[in-house]
Amino acid sequence: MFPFSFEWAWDAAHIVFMGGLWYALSIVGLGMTYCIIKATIDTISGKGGNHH
Amino acid sequence: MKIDRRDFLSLGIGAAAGIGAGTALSPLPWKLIDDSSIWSQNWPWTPVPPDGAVSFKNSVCTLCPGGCGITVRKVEDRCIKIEGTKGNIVNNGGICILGLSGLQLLYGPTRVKAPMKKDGGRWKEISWDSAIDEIVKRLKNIRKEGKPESVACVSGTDQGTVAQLIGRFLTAYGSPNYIRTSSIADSYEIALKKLHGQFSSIGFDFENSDFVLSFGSGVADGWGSPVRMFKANSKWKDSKDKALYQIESRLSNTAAKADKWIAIIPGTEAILAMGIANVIIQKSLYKKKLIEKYSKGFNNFKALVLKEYSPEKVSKITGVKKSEIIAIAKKFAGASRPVAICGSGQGRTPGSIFEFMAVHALNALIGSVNNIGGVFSVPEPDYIKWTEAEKDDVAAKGIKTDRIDGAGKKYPDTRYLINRLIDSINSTGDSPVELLFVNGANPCYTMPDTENVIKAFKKIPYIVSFSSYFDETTEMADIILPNHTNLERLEDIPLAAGLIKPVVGLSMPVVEPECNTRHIGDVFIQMAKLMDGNIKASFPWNNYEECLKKTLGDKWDKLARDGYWVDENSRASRGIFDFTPLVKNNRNLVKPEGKSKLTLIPYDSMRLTVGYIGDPPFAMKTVEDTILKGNDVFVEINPKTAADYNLSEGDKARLTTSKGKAKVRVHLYDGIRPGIVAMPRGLGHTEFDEYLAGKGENFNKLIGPVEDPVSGLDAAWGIQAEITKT
Amino acid sequence: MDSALIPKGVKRCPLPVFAAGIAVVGAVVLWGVAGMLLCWLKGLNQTNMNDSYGFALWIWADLAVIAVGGGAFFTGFLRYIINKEELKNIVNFAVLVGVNCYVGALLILGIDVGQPLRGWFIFWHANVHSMLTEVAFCLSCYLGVLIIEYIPLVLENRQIDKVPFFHNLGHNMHEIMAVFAATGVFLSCFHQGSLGGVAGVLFGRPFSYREHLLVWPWTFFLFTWSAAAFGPCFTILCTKITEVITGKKLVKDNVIELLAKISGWMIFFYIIAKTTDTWYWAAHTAPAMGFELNDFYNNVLYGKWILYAEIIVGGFIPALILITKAGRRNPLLLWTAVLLATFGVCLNRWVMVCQTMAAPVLPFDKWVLYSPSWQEVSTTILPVALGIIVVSLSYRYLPVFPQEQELNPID
Amino acid sequence: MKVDTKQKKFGMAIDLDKCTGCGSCMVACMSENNVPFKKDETNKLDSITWIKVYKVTNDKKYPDTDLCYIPRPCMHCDGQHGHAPCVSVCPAVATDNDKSTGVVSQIYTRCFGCRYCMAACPYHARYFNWWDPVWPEGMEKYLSPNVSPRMRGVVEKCSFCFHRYQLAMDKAYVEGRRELREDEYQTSCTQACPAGAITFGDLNNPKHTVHKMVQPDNKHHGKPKNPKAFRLLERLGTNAKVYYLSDRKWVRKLGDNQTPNEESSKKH
Repeated sequence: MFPFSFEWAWDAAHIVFMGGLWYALSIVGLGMTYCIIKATIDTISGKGGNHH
Repeated sequence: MKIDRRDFLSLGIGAAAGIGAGTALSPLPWKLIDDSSIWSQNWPWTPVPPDGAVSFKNSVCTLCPGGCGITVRKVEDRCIKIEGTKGNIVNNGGICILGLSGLQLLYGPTRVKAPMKKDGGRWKEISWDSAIDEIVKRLKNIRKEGKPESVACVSGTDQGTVAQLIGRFLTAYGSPNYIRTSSIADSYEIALKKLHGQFSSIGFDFENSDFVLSFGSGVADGWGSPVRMFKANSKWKDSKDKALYQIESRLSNTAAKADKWIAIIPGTEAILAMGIANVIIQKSLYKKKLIEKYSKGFNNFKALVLKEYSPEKVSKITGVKKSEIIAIAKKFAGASRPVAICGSGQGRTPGSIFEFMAVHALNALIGSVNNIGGVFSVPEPDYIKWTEAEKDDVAAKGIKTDRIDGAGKKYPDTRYLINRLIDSINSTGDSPVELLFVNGANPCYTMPDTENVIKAFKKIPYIVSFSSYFDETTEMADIILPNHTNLERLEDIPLAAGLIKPVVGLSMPVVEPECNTRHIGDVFIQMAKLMDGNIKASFPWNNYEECLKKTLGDKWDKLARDGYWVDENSRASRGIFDFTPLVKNNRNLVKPEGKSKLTLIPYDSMRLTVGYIGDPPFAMKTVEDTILKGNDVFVEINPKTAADYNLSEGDKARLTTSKGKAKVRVHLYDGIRPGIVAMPRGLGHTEFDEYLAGKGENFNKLIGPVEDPVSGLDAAWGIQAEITKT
Repeated sequence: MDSALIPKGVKRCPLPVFAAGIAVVGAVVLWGVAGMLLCWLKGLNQTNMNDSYGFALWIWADLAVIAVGGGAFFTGFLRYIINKEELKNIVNFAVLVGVNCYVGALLILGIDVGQPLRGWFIFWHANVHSMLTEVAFCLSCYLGVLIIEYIPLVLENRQIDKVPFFHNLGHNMHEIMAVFAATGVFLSCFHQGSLGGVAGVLFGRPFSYREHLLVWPWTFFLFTWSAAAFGPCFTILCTKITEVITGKKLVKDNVIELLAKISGWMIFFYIIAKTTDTWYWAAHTAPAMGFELNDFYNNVLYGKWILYAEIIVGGFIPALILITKAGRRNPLLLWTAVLLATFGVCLNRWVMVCQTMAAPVLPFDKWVLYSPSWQEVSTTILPVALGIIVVSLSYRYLPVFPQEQELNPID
Repeated sequence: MKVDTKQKKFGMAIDLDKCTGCGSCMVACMSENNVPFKKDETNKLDSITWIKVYKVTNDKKYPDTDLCYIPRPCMHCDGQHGHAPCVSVCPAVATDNDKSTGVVSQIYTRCFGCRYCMAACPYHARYFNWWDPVWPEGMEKYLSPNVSPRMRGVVEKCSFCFHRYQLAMDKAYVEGRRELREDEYQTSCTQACPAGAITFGDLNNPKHTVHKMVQPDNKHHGKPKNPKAFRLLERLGTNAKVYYLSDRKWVRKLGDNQTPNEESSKKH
């Protein structure tokens, strides 16, 4: 999974497979991070909620 | 500040999320995950074998009469593995399944761990001193009563110093009743005695044979010395000019290895042998000069064979085609170093002497007796040269009484008749045997009509077992003096299984005794010393080791070094071959008991031990699921016969003979003559461990002894049976 | 009692009735948990699996739930990528069903492996050549995506939505849902495909082995396709079941019909591809390995009927019903079609797992049949029961069906 | 000192005409490799036997029936590109086809028991530990320290007694050698076989008996050039390193599947 695992090899298979995986994970991770940060900013700036 | 439900909810969720995230980001989960992989390989119930210095110890395997050299690999004081000794005269590196499983016997749960005494039906541990005291007291009493002949011994062998020590003890004590369990060795001995006029064992020069005509001998199923036979068989396979013909009603492993399988009607092998002799004589294919010079009674034999055994007649009786009989005869006579052998399966039960003589006559006709590639009469190894045991009056009188088993009387050439022992105990009110020693034998499992055998053993007032394992006979005993196992003891092992020279192997202790056991040789020397007078005087040795070393003399060094010693000076006895006994006993066949339509025969397999030791767990693991499934044993039956009885594969059925019945399952097998039911030997133990006991049925329960008219030995090869679907 | 949590404008049964229902299903869950604990504590000897059946009921269940759970990614794909606006009315439910399917699959995998404590080795020591590695990675990542897709729905709960942060978070997640959905589709394509590859790469098993395109055997594509095709049918089936249980119409017919039509055509083309694949395999792939079609179907249980059942009964028939307007509009036929379709795809997964194990390969091998132990059955039902509970809770407290209010006005 | 870097390819040739089905190989393997046993081993579908002896018949009626035993260790497949069917599927790299020896290994502590490799192996050479191994009290004394006892829930299989290779190599290194003699590395079953039916050695070494016996054609994935030699399921492309020899045609034919069409077209 990581380049420091001993079965890791810098071959096409690892690069493509793990590349795809880390790519997808990054998108999901960054997407969620974005949502959470934006939601925090929105909340601080007083947006949202139905009590105002 | 008022906390409403909404705040509470968000606080709760927030706290939970915080704790969750905090834990997830801490090293804790990583540590736990990492630990999990370590835990899962260190469960305390998975043993971790300790490492240490490796050593190898040589010995001779005594688990069967084969006498293979074994090399035990050790780590520190633990035996790790048993391997065949490279360069050994018998097995040269190869080893059989039982020998390989030896460590499971050594370290197994079936060991008798200390001297035991039966107390109210239960075994109780006692000390060696009190055990031996008790026996000696009894021995003294019996002797005082003037019935020394009522002490007997049943043993798996009568050769070697241990057997001789026991024999010597009995002689000095005053009993002639040393009884060896029977096998084809008896049949061959008697046949050779009759035909050659001399007492000797049989030896086969298989390594040099180019044609082997086997009358049911399982050369690839454990006959003879199994590993040696496998090696010989492979040798025959290596050469296109060598061949093995197997005459047997079932496609055994041997028949499958053979170049030709002749599916004969069981029990008619002798007739076929005579038929082959007919063709050989008719076509003048025999060695005329040899016969003229070294035989007598040939003309009578010739006349008999020509008159009664024409291929047509023989074909009718044996079910073998006439053309086939002629072809076999031609092949046999045409080979340059042919040999004919007999003794069915592993040869654990004696056969018809008429058959043994007929088959041996084939060897004589073709010049294969005492000739390269043929059969040899081998004298017993002659190295135990003790002075005769001293006899006092009691002993001198006792030793002259008739043997309880009647051997040597009605059948002068028969030395031991264990089947008659059972009868003579059961046929009288009080057992003629007061005290019985049992060593290296398990008659309560291995003898036919087991129920009857057990009945007899129950009548014997006092039984001393020397078994290292809890076997069926030991369970019948009153006291157990457990011997060291084969890996723990020193013993000379004369090899009886068909070598052409007398060979003695040396079983060496490869490991310190695992349990509180004692060498049987030491026990007898000790008992002798506790007895008075002549018995004590007959045993001048301090212990068994001293006895053995003194007995072996200058052979000791060679034995200790190589593990075996070959008596190169021994010469095959070159007597005249006398056809007369054969003619005299013409058609003295052994017929199966009963009147049913089917014939039940046993079969032997390397994977199921049939001797006095039960199958160890490893060997049991290799038993096929068409032989044993759960606790059910399968009998083999031809699909055609099965159809007659409305049986299909796997059906449960009841097998009934005049001796008993057994629950079995049915395995349809094309490789068996129609009308025959074949059942494996070696199952149906009631003792030993949970890996063996209670699995399958004991064939011996279903068959009874049938006396061979020539030798008096039990030579039953099968029994009529009925099978019904249940 | 719990009225504050129930979405506005909809009616729910009284809490005790609901609780009673949950209790019944909860009993089944307990049965499943018992089986699960036995397997974990005593080991897999609790199952009827053996050395010939290393893959059995559980792996089938995994493949089947992932296949029928494919409705989530494909509906998501149609809704967020192709922008089939109508499907917003069912996508929530599709995602909910999907979450359950995937959680169930992972749970079963957690029981199925012999050393669950080392389960993480599949990630840590990943062998990138193994289809199972691909499955594990994509499956767990996609489950993450599904949860992300499900979270906004949870945040719409009346009480949670009142919290500004959660409201904003839900809103923001909705905004970029297409990104997540696209990632989900990407991951789904691969894990559905690799599940197909699991059997397709087995060149020691001529029954399931298929020729490759690039690094993937044909089953890779067939599995992805069949999940996309049959998944929506299962979504419809679940919707219909929910409607029966709640006694309410929850999704408008046009939505169902649209999904049914798309699913129908997908199945139609899939089943043609599957037929072609079967023919090619029977005529070329298997004979090259020494087998003819009959060798794979000469067993009492595994006869040719299974092939017809899969392709015709579970393939062509539902496809033809769904692609015809009259068919998908007729409630009885629609029910028949979605049931047959679900059956068809499950049978396909069964065949690819269990028949692969059962069929002899060595010339002297025999067919090996197997029936699961109760521990296997209970642990297989466990995620279904859990799923029912999760769906029930979601339905009760979340606005799963946007059209419910409109279709079931409260006076 | 000359260092031979040539790759080894350890393999086996089993003479089926010599094999008597005695079962020594199975027990030699069990005792060498600490294979556990249970009270009932008659269900062969959960009975661990790294080398298993199959019994096959020619399916002919009495008295033309013939039978043959086929000992089946792990075939240590090379596949078409160095991938054994089982090796490429293992998700956790718990099994490996060692390039320098050709031995397909199994790392018990790495295996997490998914059994995908078992599904992949057409020879049923892989076995799962459905139970914790339990030895009767005292019997664990004979366990060898060279092979670790397995825990439940992992897959195990024949390793060509690889620990013997390692021990032999250790010894050779100490003695300043980098190459083993043919007899220095032999599997336990080969050593024990009383019929001498098993030959083990380096298939890449023309001096080794096993090479001479089967004459592997490395240009064609090791296909034997000896017409009497064959491999099980040759056509699947598993490229096994275990070869069989028999003079009997029906036995050789039983080594692989043929469709009825091929058989009839061969006849004409």
